[in-house]
Amino acid sequence: MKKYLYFPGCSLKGSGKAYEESFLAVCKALGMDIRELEDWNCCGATAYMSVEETKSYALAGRNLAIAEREDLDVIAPCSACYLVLNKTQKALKENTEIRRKVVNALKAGGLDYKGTVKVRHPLDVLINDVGLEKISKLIKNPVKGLKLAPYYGCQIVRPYATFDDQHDPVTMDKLMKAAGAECVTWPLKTRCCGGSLTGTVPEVGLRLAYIILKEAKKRGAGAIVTLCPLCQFNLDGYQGKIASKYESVDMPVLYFTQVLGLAMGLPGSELGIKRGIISAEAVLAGGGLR
Amino acid sequence: MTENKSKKETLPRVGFYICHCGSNIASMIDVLEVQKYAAALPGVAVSREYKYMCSDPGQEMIAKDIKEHKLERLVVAACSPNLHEETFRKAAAKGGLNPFFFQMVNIREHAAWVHEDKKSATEKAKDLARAAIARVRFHKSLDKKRVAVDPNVLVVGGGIAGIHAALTLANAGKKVTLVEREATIGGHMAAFDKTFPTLDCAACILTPKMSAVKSHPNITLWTYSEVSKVEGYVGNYKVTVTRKPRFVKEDLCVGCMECIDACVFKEPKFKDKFNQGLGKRKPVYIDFPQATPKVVLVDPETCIQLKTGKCKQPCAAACDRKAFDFNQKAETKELQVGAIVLSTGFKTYDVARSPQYGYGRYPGVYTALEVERLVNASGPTSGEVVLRDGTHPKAVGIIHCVGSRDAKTNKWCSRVCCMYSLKLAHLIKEHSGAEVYNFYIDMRAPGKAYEEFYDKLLGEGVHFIRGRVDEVTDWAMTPEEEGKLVLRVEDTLAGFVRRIPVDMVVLSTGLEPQPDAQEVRRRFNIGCGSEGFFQERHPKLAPVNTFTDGIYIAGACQAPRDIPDTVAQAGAAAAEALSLIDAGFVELEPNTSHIVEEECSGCKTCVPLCPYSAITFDEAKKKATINEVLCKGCGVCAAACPSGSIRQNLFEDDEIFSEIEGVLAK
Amino acid sequence: MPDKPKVAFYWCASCGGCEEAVVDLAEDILKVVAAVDIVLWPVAMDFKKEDVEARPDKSIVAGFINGAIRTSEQEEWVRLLRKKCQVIVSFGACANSGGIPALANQFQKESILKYVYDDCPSIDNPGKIRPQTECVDEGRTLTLPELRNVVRSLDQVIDVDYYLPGCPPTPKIIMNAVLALLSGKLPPKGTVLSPEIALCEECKRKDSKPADLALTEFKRPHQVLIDPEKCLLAQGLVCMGPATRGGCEALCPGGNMPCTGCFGPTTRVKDQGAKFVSSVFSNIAPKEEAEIDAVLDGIPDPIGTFYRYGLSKSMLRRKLN
Amino acid sequence: MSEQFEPKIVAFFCNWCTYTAADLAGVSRLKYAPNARVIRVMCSGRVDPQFVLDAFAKGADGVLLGGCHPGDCHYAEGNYKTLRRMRMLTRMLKDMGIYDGRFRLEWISGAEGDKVKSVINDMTKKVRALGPLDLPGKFKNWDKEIEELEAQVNKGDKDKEAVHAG
Amino acid sequence: MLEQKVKYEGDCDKEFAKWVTSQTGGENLRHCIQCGICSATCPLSLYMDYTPRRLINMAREGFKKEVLGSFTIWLCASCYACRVECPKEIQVTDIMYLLKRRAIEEGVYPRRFPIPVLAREFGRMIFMFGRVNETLLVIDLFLRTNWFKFLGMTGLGMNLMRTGRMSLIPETIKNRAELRKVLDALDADEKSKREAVS
Repeated sequence: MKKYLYFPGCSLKGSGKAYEESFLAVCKALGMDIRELEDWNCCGATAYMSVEETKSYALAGRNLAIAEREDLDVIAPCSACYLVLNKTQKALKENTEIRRKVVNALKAGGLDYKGTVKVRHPLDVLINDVGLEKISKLIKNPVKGLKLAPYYGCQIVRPYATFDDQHDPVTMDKLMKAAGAECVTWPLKTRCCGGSLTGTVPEVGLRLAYIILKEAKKRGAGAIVTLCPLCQFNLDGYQGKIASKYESVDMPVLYFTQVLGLAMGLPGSELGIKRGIISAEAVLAGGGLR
Repeated sequence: MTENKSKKETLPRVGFYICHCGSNIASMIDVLEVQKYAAALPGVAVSREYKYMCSDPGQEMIAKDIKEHKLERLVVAACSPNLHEETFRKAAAKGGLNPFFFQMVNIREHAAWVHEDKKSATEKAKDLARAAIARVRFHKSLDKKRVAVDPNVLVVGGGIAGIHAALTLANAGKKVTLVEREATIGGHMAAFDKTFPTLDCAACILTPKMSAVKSHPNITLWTYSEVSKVEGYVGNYKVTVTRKPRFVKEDLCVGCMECIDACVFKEPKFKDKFNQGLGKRKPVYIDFPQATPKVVLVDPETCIQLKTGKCKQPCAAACDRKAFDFNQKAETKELQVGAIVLSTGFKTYDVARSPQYGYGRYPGVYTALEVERLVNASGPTSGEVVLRDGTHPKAVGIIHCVGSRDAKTNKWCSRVCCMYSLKLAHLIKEHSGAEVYNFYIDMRAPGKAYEEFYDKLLGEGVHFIRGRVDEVTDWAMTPEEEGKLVLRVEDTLAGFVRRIPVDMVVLSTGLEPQPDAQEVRRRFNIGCGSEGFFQERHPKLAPVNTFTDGIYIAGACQAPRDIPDTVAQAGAAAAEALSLIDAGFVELEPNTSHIVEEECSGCKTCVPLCPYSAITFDEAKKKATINEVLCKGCGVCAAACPSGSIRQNLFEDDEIFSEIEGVLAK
Repeated sequence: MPDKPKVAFYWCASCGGCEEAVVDLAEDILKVVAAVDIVLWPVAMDFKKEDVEARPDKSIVAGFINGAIRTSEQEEWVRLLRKKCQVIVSFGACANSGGIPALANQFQKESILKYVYDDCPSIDNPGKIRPQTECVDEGRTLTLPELRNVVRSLDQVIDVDYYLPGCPPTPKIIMNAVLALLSGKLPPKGTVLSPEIALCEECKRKDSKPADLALTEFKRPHQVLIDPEKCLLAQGLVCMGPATRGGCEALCPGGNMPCTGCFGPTTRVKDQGAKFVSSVFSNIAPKEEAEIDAVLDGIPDPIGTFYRYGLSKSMLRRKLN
Repeated sequence: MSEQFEPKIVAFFCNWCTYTAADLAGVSRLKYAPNARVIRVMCSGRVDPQFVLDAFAKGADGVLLGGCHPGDCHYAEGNYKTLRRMRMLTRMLKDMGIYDGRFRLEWISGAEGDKVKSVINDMTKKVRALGPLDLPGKFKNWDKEIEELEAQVNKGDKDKEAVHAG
Repeated sequence: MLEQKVKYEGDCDKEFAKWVTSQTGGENLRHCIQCGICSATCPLSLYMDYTPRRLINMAREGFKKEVLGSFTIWLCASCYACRVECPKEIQVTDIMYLLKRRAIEEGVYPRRFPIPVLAREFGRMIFMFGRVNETLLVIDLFLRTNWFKFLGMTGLGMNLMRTGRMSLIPETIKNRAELRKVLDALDADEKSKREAVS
């Protein structure tokens, strides 16, 4: 089976622990050979782009350079990391000036980058490399009766929608259905959750999160399932404030890897189920799960 | 002017003329310098510059010089030979010189207009002039071959363009064959309800022309047929047409439609293409009451007899004319024509490519063409605006530019979608009394009485919101949005974003080339622009001509265009065809190739190279020969002849080698 | 004895085959010998340069020179002969267009010397000694001819009156030429003494050539069992016949070998290789670049194949450095 | 000379596509490098490899050949014949020391005036970087090696006596 | 208080427009047909003082002061919806980035938005540790901007603590020297550029 490098990014080591735990657990269960990128550094996210353009490229560049030594695909579960690494990849390919600067800078650090690394998202890998067929085989206790609102957020499909549709992505839906869950159809799959604004300009961010939570509930979802630590944080972490500003939604927000793990029969403790601020216990119980 | 004393008597006497073209050339090229330079070149007897060489005085000057200075060759440096080569050949002839002792130098399109440095542009002009002067020495006296033109014409495509072109030609007494792919002529226009800006009903103005086609003694109408092959050349085209089987004998059927009633399917249950799938039809059907020819046809996909062979065939029984023939096969016909008019029309943009507008996902979303049928009295709802779910819309949004003015779909403006959106806005309002919102980017109403029509709509209280709609969604933010389709758009004139709930959305789709435009243009050996519409010979001066003589284009196959312009263009195409036919003959460029028999070793290299089978191998002489009437003068054989035994007139080796040396020798 | 017309034979960079060709005239040679007085023929008799120099200018009726020109000595000799002869006949492919020796024009002089004197596996030259053009020995200056960087055809060095094509010219065309000279019925200067029509005209296989070759691969003679009747091009062999002047009566195709073009092109063609390429490759089957390249790969050495006898007279003359 | 080297490019354009495109570029007033000299042929298939070699031999620094896109030839298949020949010619040029950048085959349709501009600009830039080819000059230099002797022989000086080994 | 809305040509800075189009991402600026789909698709345009469309037009007309002073650029959450929808393939998101950078350079941005502060802190933290610790970042951010807000957030803090999603020890990379060399090299490159210009 193919080998992969894993780029966690800062969030998966912090607020997104559950994502890392569940993702790695699922990979293990699928028998994937996956190794954390050695001495990786922060990708720069979107914030840094607005301070220093070339520096943020160089930051991502360092990771790519390290990865290139191994000549393996890099899996970046965090949407921001996925976008930034891909964006850097593209910039280095297409913009000679940026390439010159960044490559020289990397050389100064004793690094070298040719531009051969492929940066991929877990969804892409699970669907296109592992394959639904194999995954379905490993579904021990399908999460019957669990009604989910698959929420992709922005930066996975935009602007570099390499493996899914920009307007109506479906890869996560497929996985969730394979896990036995039911998926609501709703138009907010890729609408922005507020990103870092929720922290910096709460009055704005909260509303965006609220809109998404409300619509999901309206469509009858028992939980939102997502693939981005920041989305999860915004939708899960701020429900308290949302309750006091708008109304209480009480909507658990899971990572798709958690649902997949449960369906594969992995214990919730290994999947960080309890790390949700809005508890998913009740919903999952409904889905015949503990 | 300058007389060149030091010219060698051995060289033919060349007259060189350079044109200022007003300031077009003179502003970037030092005309006098080039004129002086040329005067000093060997063999140049006369060298002159003039403001407008193509003008009558200019041509007179040439003719006069030829006589007075005994010129044996002529070189004119001016614009592109594609524009004025003929002009100066005539001038040469007027002076008594064989027109092919002439060479043109293109210093306008290829130099003056495309360079910014006068010095280098002038140098380039000198080089090109020197090359032409060197080359023209080798020119030979040639004659244009005359071939008779077949007076018959083929019109391909039976939309309003084809219909008008065919009638114009037929009324002029020409025999016309009109070939249409569908079972009836009429094209898109037949599906329209009203036409902008006059709002007269499409059928009322179209159907008389359709029946005129059918009944015209000079028109042969072949519907349900396609051109499969085209051979020959201007004035003498051989065309092969494939006629698909209708399983009904066209000459016997009178269109009584008894068979349709008799069909084993009691109720129509198959998608009705003519009504954009909004209505249903039976396996045996006729597109619409005024279909021309009024002949039923059987759809092999759905007819039980044709699929299984096990049907009682009540249709056939019901036909007292015994017109049914379930064994009918496709037949191929051949015809000889002198000219061809292509009016193959357009295709509307496939809205599936814009999923954000929810077509197919939300039943309330329609394409403009569907709405044309919906508001049409003879349409599936008899003109009542009823939605797929049976309700009547209270608010309707019309989105302009769907699949137009967008790098992700089609870059071009579809030209008609503003106007037909206004028309549909009016009709919907009239038929349903709903609130109508038009979402446009720019309002384009440049035609006669078009702006007035826009003004009328404004007066009717239709909302006009300037902004491109982002998406059509059923996601409600407010109570009044519940259960509605919400359009999110920036009202760019107000400067803020609006969400507008409606019951019905109309997608004003753009116009595209026919999906098979590429194959068709290759079949007829014409060009396409980058966007895929047929390429006219000149955007302004030859809008209905193509680069292949004798083939003309009309209507939306050349670019998006409305009915008035289409009809005008169809008339123009017919006129071009007429002027070709009534001349009675065409003169072929003499740039054909010939084989020098005593030099040919009979190696046959050239034989397979000719795409027109103009080269044959004479088994008796064991040498190849070229039929100069079939030869179109590409010169491939001349380039390939391994013993240099093939010459192409006007492009002989000596001529090209001297031209090469000419542009390089300093 | 009566004063018979004097003729001279000389050889430059050549294999000696052309000399053989003269001998191949068989008994006809006797007629020639009887008719003329040979005043120079290094391959057969002993003459010294002084003897020739001593003769008055234009005292020799005809000089037949074979071989390409690539050393200073050859230049000296041919210039001398140009002085002494009324008519100079360029004899054979090497003199006409450089011939096989001209293939050296694909390399730099230095690389050739280096190979011959240093790198060639069969050479034993530890001191890496190279011959010098000049050295002093017992007070006498000895010189060796200079090796030129460019191999030239005869007419690139001196003015030539007639050309006899071929590697070597066939007895028949030699005899015709000699008789023409003796009878004084001379064609216009610069004429190539051979038909102005390509070889296919004379080829026995001509009729077996299909109209459309549509070749999908090229083979080399050792790779196929050659059909003795069928057109060789049609068998996928590179036969230069269509681009080569006739006159040899298709000897090679007759001997089941493709024509390699030694007679050179017709006068209507300036560059034999380019013209042949133009003809034969127009007719190969594929349309896709990759497929086309695959067919071209069947010809590993295009220059050596299409310019085997003519590199000196090709439009580019030699490889650039 | 101090000013930068301006390459001479000979361009063979087919009448129906590339030549027309060049006209279109003119009508659209697109500006491009003045280095190319266009020679008009009816079809790129008329271009004999000899023309390309001759252009180089007569002093061209680059040769550009423009035809209709594959499948679009006004004469059905002329451009395929061109493609086949020129693929081989390119190999031969390489063997003779004239590298890819100097000879170029481009498909430019009648509608692609902008492509005429970009191709000519790009080729001019690249050939300028390659520097002059100047075959006529090279031919002269090559022949220097025989001129000296020619001179001697012509003035017929006898005193220089050469002794040849073998 | 009435404010005059007329703009004089003197009010705009054509160089600024040129600068924007010269930046990576700004190339297509001039092709905008003002269709407004960027604003329509933007989830935040409802809070912006100028919609993205208006900002684009102001930028290409050179209204530097208004553009750099607008909330709009700070409210962009870089969700790239506009970039995907734009019929003229204008890279709106990247234009927002380059405008933010310019605004920070020139020290002009609305005080009430702490985004620049966050961005700078983010950068500083990366420079120090190579990785970012969200918790510290957030605390740091609020301490520098708005105490009150921070208190408002403590509830969330507790929750994060409870679910073990918050740590107060910054993660660091081993090879910090290497990373620093890389970033310094870029500063040097910039510096040499400026000197070359002046």
